[in-house]
Amino acid sequence: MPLYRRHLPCRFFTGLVVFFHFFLFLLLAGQAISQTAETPVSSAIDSLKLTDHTPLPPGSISAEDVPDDAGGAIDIIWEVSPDDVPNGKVRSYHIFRSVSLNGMPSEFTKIGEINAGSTTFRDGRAAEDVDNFYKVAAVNFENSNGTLLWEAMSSPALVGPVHATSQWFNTRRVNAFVGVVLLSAIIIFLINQAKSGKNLYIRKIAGLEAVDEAVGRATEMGKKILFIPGIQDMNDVQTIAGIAILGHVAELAAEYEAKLEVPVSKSLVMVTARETMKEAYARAGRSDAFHESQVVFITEDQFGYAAAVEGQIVREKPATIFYQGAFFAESLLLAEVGNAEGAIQIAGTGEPSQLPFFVAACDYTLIGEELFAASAYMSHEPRQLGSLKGQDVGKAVFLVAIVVGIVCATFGWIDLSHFFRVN
Amino acid sequence: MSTEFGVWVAALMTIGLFSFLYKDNPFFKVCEAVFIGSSTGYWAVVYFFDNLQKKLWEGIFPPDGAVGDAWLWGGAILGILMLCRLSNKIGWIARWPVSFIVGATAGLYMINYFVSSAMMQVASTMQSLVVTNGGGIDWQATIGSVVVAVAVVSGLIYFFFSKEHTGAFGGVAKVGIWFLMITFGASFGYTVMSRMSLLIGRMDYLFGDWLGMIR
Amino acid sequence: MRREIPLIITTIAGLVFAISYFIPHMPFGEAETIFGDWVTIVQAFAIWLGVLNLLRVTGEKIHRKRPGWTYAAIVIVTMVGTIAIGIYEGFAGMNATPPSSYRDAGTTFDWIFQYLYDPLSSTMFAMLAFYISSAAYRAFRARNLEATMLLIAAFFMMGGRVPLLDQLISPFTDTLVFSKLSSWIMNFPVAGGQRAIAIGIALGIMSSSLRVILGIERSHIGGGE
Amino acid sequence: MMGHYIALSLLAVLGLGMIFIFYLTVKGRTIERRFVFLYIVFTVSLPLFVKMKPPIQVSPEVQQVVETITSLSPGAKVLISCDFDPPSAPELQPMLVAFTKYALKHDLKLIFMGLWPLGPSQANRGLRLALADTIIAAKNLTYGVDYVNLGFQSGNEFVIQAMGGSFKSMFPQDDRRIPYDSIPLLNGVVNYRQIDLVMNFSAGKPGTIEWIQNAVDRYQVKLSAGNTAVQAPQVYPYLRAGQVRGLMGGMSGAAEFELALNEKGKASSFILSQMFSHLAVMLFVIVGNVAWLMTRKKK
Repeated sequence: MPLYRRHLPCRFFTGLVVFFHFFLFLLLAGQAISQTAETPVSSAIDSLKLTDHTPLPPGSISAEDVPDDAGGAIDIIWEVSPDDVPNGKVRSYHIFRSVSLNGMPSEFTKIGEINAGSTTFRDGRAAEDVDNFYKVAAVNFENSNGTLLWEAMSSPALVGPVHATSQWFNTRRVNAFVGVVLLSAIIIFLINQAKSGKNLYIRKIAGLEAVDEAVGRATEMGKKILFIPGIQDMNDVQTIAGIAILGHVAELAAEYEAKLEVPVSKSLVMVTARETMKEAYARAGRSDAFHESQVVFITEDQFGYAAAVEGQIVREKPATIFYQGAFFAESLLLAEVGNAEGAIQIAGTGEPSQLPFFVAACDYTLIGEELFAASAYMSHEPRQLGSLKGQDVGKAVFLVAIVVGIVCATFGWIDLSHFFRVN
Repeated sequence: MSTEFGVWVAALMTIGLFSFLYKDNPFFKVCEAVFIGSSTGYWAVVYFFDNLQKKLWEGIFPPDGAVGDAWLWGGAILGILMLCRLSNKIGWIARWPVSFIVGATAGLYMINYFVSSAMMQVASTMQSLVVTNGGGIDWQATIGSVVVAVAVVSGLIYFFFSKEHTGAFGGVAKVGIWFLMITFGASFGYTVMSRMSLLIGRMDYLFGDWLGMIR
Repeated sequence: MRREIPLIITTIAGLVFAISYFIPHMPFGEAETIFGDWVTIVQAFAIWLGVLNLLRVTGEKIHRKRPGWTYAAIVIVTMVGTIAIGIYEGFAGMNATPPSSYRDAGTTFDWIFQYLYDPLSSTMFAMLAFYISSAAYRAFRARNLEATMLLIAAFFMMGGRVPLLDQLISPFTDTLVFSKLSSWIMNFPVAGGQRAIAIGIALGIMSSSLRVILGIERSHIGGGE
Repeated sequence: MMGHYIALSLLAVLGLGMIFIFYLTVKGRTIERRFVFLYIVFTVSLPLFVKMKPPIQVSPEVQQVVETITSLSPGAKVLISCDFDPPSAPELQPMLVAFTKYALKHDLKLIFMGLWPLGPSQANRGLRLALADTIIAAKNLTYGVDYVNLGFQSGNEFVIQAMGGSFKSMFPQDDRRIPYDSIPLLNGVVNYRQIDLVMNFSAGKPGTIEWIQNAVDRYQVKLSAGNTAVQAPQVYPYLRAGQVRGLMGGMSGAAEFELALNEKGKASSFILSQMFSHLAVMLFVIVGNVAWLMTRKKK
């Protein structure tokens, strides 16, 4: 525990010091008077105070413009005062600034203070394109119950003039810049490739192979298929991916003549889902089989929607349920009821917090990016396909870098992590 | 038992919402309506004072008579355009502020995620697998860093879509899915912990603050 | 025009935030500050848009006497009441000496927070505890190798993060093995797995943000071409 | 003490109840959801009456938080961002209270703020509790000098980012509408450079990951965090990379924190309930799976 917080011993200690001073003063004053009459008594007191409480000034001081910033900041750096030791005479440093236009410092104003032991202070409010002068002084003081008893300041160390300037490029972030530009270029290139009709390969995805079987089962059993595209609006990429998968499922359902129903919780999703399904049924050559009533808007309210769909599952006991899109707490409720009613459940979401429940309660789950890959795979939409490929390139680069970096670090050859660390 | 009126109100509201677990009923619906009303109202007041009044209004018209920040007018105009969505006729103009927010978020996220969640994570994975501890090998830390390295590499390979999961590549991907499952299992356990804490908090309120049965 | 202007706004806003990370100099650093202010203001307006919208929807429900309109009336009464009290107390506190906040203890607004908002919102989320338990009983099955591994990891977490399993083995040893094990799982395998996920997500966000800034992705302004 | 024994015996009855549920389920008669709900009500409530303190092991990630905090010298300025609302309070409020008590006892200067609209109210509540502590009350701390609440600002991560330039631009006045410049504690505080530590109590987004992205990786801020259990696993990679110094996850993290700082609070008294509720969920999973496997074998 620091010394000054012990109130009672502290006061006792201060008393002792004062008493000691008084004696010393008498002694020295007597000496001074006896030796030379020219030294005034008061200055003797001052010097006494200085020698006892006042810390020595900080050592060599420098100031420089903060690099890689928008200007307006200067770092002041000093060496600690010789008295800046544990329980020493330095409690803090005070920093002063003077602004001048003619190259000479004018009046200094205090701009901040910092605890003992510090050697730098950043002036974040320095004006640009003027001469800034700084002073740093070591300070000792005594507090009691929040009131300042006394304060003693060393003679200050002066530095200046310095200028605060703003830079054109943050040089510490070159690696991030290179990374962003490179990856962006690759993604744009691949999107254009996909647009021009180039076939970009995507691997098989486990959950998707089960779709055929799941749809077929519904036809066999003569029961419904439910497709739930999450509870977010069309501005969420997960919903977009979900709807793309719906297109594929709808096509299959039309072929197998299974009944497909889509309860939704956003009106825009309803419109888009109807469009997608209509096209899918047309592709399967069964436009007549599609009815708009297959897509039902229920409610925007999260739990209201969950309760309604839950009721539908219990009443109609669908053979297959798809959950593809953005899900939150309702995932648990829906998947539980679907499981209890014995449906085959195929889920897919990018919400990391809901994935565990889908994995535990559903037969197949598309994990995170697999959802997007699946939708790109099915829709062959160039934007999705191109970005997915671009991300794969990014992953490949990172993978190689990680492996090489680990090998280098393990054998102590070279530390590659610097190329990836950004400040 | 508490003698405070507010505690009784809070307790009854709590029981009202819980009554839904038995079945849907009017009491639950009343509580739900109060919840929607009071929460929307609360948020509205907070945003009104902490942003619109304190930052926008007093930013443009400082109370001490200083010169206001004229740039804030831009935000004010975008904000008012946002309210146009209430009208069917000029609702399309609300796309301007929406585009602004979407664009700004995209710009910030592009950098943030790339730097903090990709570059920095890659950098911190590039560590020596062998961790020494004052001369000898720190086996616990060494095993740990091997596990982390394997998890990151195999997990990334699982999410790699340009190559079929066959052969050695498929084997690594298999290891990747195991690590992902352990990860999901942990978040499963943590989520259970979280949800249970919330219920404990409510039960403590009912039995402690309201009925005064605990301590 | 209805399509071009929003696209231009998106691109400018996106570029400013992306570029100012690398170029702190005028005008990017300044623009970033100004745009940052605007974002906070637009978001505050968006909340009020939600309030007015809710008012409109529920008002219509009451007017047309649709099913459940009585509950809609309760929503409006509590919402308008909360707003009125909050704004009145806010301005009153502003002019008081010393100035106080509408949030301070003792205000009616704080009463609403403590005895309505708090219990109601907490209870809404507490109900998930029940649903999770019933799902544990009826739905979480070790149906394949993956799900089995997930459940085993979950077991170690649930039993290890609280001194549950350690308490069970306490007659034999006092070393708190399971606490240490669960901590180890979190710090190594889970940190690694989460890191793989984080890198994947980061690349995904990066590419979708890029599409938004370049105007390739336009679903936020009403989709399509 | 009566309650203690009654609760203990009822818990024993609950254990027997689980055996009965197991029997029914294996027989193919899955019990109704409502009984599961009722079972959970009892498992969670009864331990609240039991006076037993299970042994807790402070995990390394919580220990790291404690070390970060204890290394601060008196007078150090800590920015506390309360990014949560009442539903997450059972997990995060105990951390906030324990931290505030410790910090005020050790003369740290506290600057509260919130990125969630309800955050500043949670901060006020925590402060009220901490200031009522006898040791802290004796210090006669004053608002504006020893602690301050800046309130809420909309804009999520944009607020964090803008604060890197200047705090004042986002919080021109504090929660009590005192202008930024006339608050003694904030004298000289321009941005993160003058802040010794940022403590973040987070229940989601914006939260710890946003603080890492916008404050730690951009402005080299020192950050420690407490998270809800749902969020915590996602923060571990950042913890390992050193972007966040220590992490408290959920109720158990809060209890460990209380233990390490020796500030007994709510979390420590809830941990027994937490244990029993976990036990119940684990048993439900086992019962459900055993019954499922048995019926599958029969087929």
